[in-house]
Amino acid sequence: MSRLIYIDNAATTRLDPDAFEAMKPFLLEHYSNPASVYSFAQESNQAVEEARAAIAGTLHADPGEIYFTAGGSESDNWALKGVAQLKRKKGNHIITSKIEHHAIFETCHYLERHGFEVTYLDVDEYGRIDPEALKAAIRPETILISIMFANNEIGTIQPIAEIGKIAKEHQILFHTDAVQAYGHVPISVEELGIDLLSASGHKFHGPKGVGFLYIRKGIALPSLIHGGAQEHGRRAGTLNVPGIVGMAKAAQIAAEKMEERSQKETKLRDYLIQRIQKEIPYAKLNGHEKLRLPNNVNFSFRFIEGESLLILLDQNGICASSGSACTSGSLDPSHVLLAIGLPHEIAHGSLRLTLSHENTKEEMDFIVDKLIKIVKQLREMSPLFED
Amino acid sequence: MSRLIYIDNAATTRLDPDAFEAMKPFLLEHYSNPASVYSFAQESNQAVEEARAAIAGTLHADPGEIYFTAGGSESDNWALKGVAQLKRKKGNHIITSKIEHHAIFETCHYLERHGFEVTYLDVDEYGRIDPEALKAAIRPETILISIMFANNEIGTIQPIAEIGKIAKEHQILFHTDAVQAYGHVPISVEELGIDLLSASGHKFHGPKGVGFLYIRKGIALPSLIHGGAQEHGRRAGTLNVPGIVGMAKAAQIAAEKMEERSQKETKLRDYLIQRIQKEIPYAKLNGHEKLRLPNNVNFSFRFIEGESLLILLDQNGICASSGSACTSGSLDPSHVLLAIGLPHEIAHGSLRLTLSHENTKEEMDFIVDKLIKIVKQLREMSPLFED
Amino acid sequence: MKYSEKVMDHFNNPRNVGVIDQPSGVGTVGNARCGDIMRIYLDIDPDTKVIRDCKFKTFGCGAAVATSSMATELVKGKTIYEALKVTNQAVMEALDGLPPVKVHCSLLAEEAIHAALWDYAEKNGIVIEGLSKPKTDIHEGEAAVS
Amino acid sequence: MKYSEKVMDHFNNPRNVGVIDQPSGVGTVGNARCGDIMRIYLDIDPDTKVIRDCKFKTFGCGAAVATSSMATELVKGKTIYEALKVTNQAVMEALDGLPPVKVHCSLLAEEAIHAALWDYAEKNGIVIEGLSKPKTDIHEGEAAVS
Ligand SMILES: Cc1ncc(COP(=O)(O)O)c(C=O)c1O
Ligand SMILES: Cc1ncc(COP(=O)(O)O)c(C=O)c1O
Ligand code: FES
Ligand code: FES
Repeated sequence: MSRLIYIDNAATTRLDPDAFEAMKPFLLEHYSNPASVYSFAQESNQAVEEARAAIAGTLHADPGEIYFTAGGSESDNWALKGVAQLKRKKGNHIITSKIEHHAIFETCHYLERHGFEVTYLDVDEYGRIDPEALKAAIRPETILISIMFANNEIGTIQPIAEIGKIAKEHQILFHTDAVQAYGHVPISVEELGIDLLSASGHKFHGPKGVGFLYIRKGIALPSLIHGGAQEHGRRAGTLNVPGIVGMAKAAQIAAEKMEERSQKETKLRDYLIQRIQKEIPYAKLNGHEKLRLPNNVNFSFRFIEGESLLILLDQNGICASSGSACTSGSLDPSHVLLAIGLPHEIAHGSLRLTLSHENTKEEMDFIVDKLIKIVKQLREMSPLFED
Repeated sequence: MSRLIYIDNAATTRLDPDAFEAMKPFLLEHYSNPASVYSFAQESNQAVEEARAAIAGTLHADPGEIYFTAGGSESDNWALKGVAQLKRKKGNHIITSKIEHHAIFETCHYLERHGFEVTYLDVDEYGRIDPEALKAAIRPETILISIMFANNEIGTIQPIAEIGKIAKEHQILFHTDAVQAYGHVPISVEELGIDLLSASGHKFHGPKGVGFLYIRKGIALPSLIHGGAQEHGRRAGTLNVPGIVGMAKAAQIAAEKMEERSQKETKLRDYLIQRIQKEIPYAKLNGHEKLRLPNNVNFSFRFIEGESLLILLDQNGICASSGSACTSGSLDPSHVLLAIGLPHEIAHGSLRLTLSHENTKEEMDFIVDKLIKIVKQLREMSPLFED
Repeated sequence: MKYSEKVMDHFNNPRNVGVIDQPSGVGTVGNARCGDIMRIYLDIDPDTKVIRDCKFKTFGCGAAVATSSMATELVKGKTIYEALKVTNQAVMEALDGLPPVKVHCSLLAEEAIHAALWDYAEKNGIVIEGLSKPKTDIHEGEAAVS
Repeated sequence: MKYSEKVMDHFNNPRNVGVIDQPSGVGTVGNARCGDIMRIYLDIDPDTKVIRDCKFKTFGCGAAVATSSMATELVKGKTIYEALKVTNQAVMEALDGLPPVKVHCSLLAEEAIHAALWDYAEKNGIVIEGLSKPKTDIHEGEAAVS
């Protein structure tokens, strides 16, 4: 196979070449610890603060509200465990959804083992939570609502503004895991009433191993990683200057080009969806037709199983996935697809194709052509398919 | 000022150009998420596993015992909080020293606020703990001994083998913060009886924002960062492939060149120490003459204050520090210097010069020549100095 | 998923995919852990008890497809008594091994053959020594084969 | 530490470093928070009460040195009554500001001048309106000047 089609941008993205260029001087020349006092450190210190300001700008936040972390998982853990500790006296109840990423899920399970109660809100067939159900779930001891901005498997975008409003009315903190949304759809923490927001560099063409947590001013979130006085004493550890600079560059580019990229991706996305729906029988689109990330396509093909599908796509040079990359070792069907009501064996035959602005229409055609053949081939082998 | 002399390698080090070259393909081409199933991901997956094996090799450990983190602070937090949680049923007592890095200190304080008791062992005038005192501090409910391998301010190396032996005899887990030692002095976790060991890439010419925790096989350390199934389900988060690869490359180079570098640094170090001792009055070497890191020089100059000293050195192009970089915002004198018995105002006038193999004898001479003048100038301004 | 070359060969070119009309025995088993399903058809010589033909259909992962393919290859030409000794271990060995999380998939093939043999025995009122009524669902504990 | 250019200028070229022999007043204050120490010498015209000369010695950070230097410049030529109005705020403003963690350093200068004035007043048995006995140690709370 000679050509490679990368269509798994929800797993990770290609580092923007400009972001790489921005990082390079901080990998090579300006290597000082930004916390040092000498003038040689001012270059890196200033770069970090400019990065903070740039990211804050994309969210309509203050630079002092952006805290750098090692990625989305750390941000999610910090937000949840931090609020749990901060508000323990007020209550021990957290509300989240049934389709969160494992970084939220597992953290909730951890908190459950430590005396907290968690309500996992149901979602509808498109993967949206019901704001009325959220209201109904609120108790006097509810301290946090954590609902992801957009889902990593099916791309569904939640009614964030409504959730923010409900949270505010009830004076409950609102965290959103925006790892898949940040850099892809416009987000204003102010307008949406978001108190805490997680993001991860490598999901928007920044580098891996760096992310951030937005923490609204006035929330005295305790540390997850204790130690040195970095990040106003809230997140210890020598700052990953190149990573931070690269992430900020990617964030700026993503903000500038958001409309252009999103239009292009939406067009390709809808083309891909339409061709699959028209040309492959028993193919079900998962997620919402409109309220979905511009780059997300997710289908279930009845009678066939995901892994076999992926291997055959791979053999045709197509990099795709069935669920989230970080659980690919697991045999369990996606909790997201089960939550939107798919039966077990249908959830098993799902395919996630996540675009970037670098994909082309020609690639979409190649993918669909191959897909038609592969699905047919696997169905012929399937004991469930009696055509 | 035209020349720059970087002599603050305990704060951070220059990325090894070969480590950068090793990282580059994983920043640019092999950008896939190593957890993905397609063959495109095998390159990055394999690189991560080779990195793990390389690092394990340098410690005489198994690859399965190396867990990648975002740096020394995370590793320290994970080790301490993890053991605390794991062994809570057995006991609630932790033994550490008075000269640990803040990543250990603050984590201990956190644990103290959550029902744990911590004994902070005294150190002698050279900064060494007394193994007899360690034995005496052990209680039935002691679950962890955490003693740093080498100190970040004064470079003193602890009697690690003895500590390991005591820990083993009492069946207590032994963690060592080896952030300053790893890559600089030989470490065999087997021979030294180390159960957990923290290291940070940027302290041995690897990249910032990546580190590791060695966890001896059989220790079911609970996660600090929950989420995806990465790192055997113990540390969630998309792997920082370029960072891991760069760190492993730097670790390999550091291991190969350890003797050569260490000899060179020791020679420069001793030359620097001798010239300062001979040519600057009222200068006291902090730490042990022999049992110190090959790259560490730490002096207290009576009657003068550290920050002024650093600013003047900086104006001469010399990048040095008075304590650890991550607390440089703080006004408190170093807890390490106080712990080795320095009075407050002497602790205040301390200077840490930490070498790398890239420094030269000529630079040492330049530093001493400037230092003589600067110390004299500041003493003339000092109300404490009546010559 | 890192599969051996043999596995990938059998996955890409599965042997004996299909259906046998009027089979001597059919067995279908499912894996409760992953939800995958395998069906095996046997054509058995009534006199010699030799498996003359064997076909399969599988809804499952790469390992499931490859083990189905290999298992059918291994039992073809064997007597039903010999076929009984084709364990999942034997199938895995013939495939140069499977990743640890995929060991349970090979049990599916073993069980499907047993189920087809059981079906044959029942239909013909005979007893095959050593063959017990197969389960239709394989549970995780049983997959703990090293 | 990011200091303004003015601060760096006064740090690099501190004005009035030194000692006055037989001074009219001397004041030494220490900062309990950081352990730094400042001493100010005044030479006061006994008739006009004008500060004819002023010198300092400081064991302290860059900000301490710069504020000492600036404070001596500001009081020189002023009467002791005017000098009393040279607050740490005035010194900071004259230096184009200080980083937040360094505000307390400027208090050291204010206090040292007050201490020297108090010494002068005591020696000469006079009372300077508005001047209270200075502390020899400045504590953190008192540095909470914005
Ligand atoms: C001894 C010691 N432990 C831990 C750390 C923390 O490492 P990092 O800043 O890479 O998280 C450092 C360095 O800052 C250190 O010197
Ligand atoms: C929605 C969501 N949250 C959190 C994460 C975790 O991010 P990271 O792997 O960068 O830690 C991911 C991606 O893996 C994600 O898609
Ligand atoms: S995962 Fe179900 S058969 Fe392999
Ligand atoms: S820190 Fe002590 S006077 Fe500035």
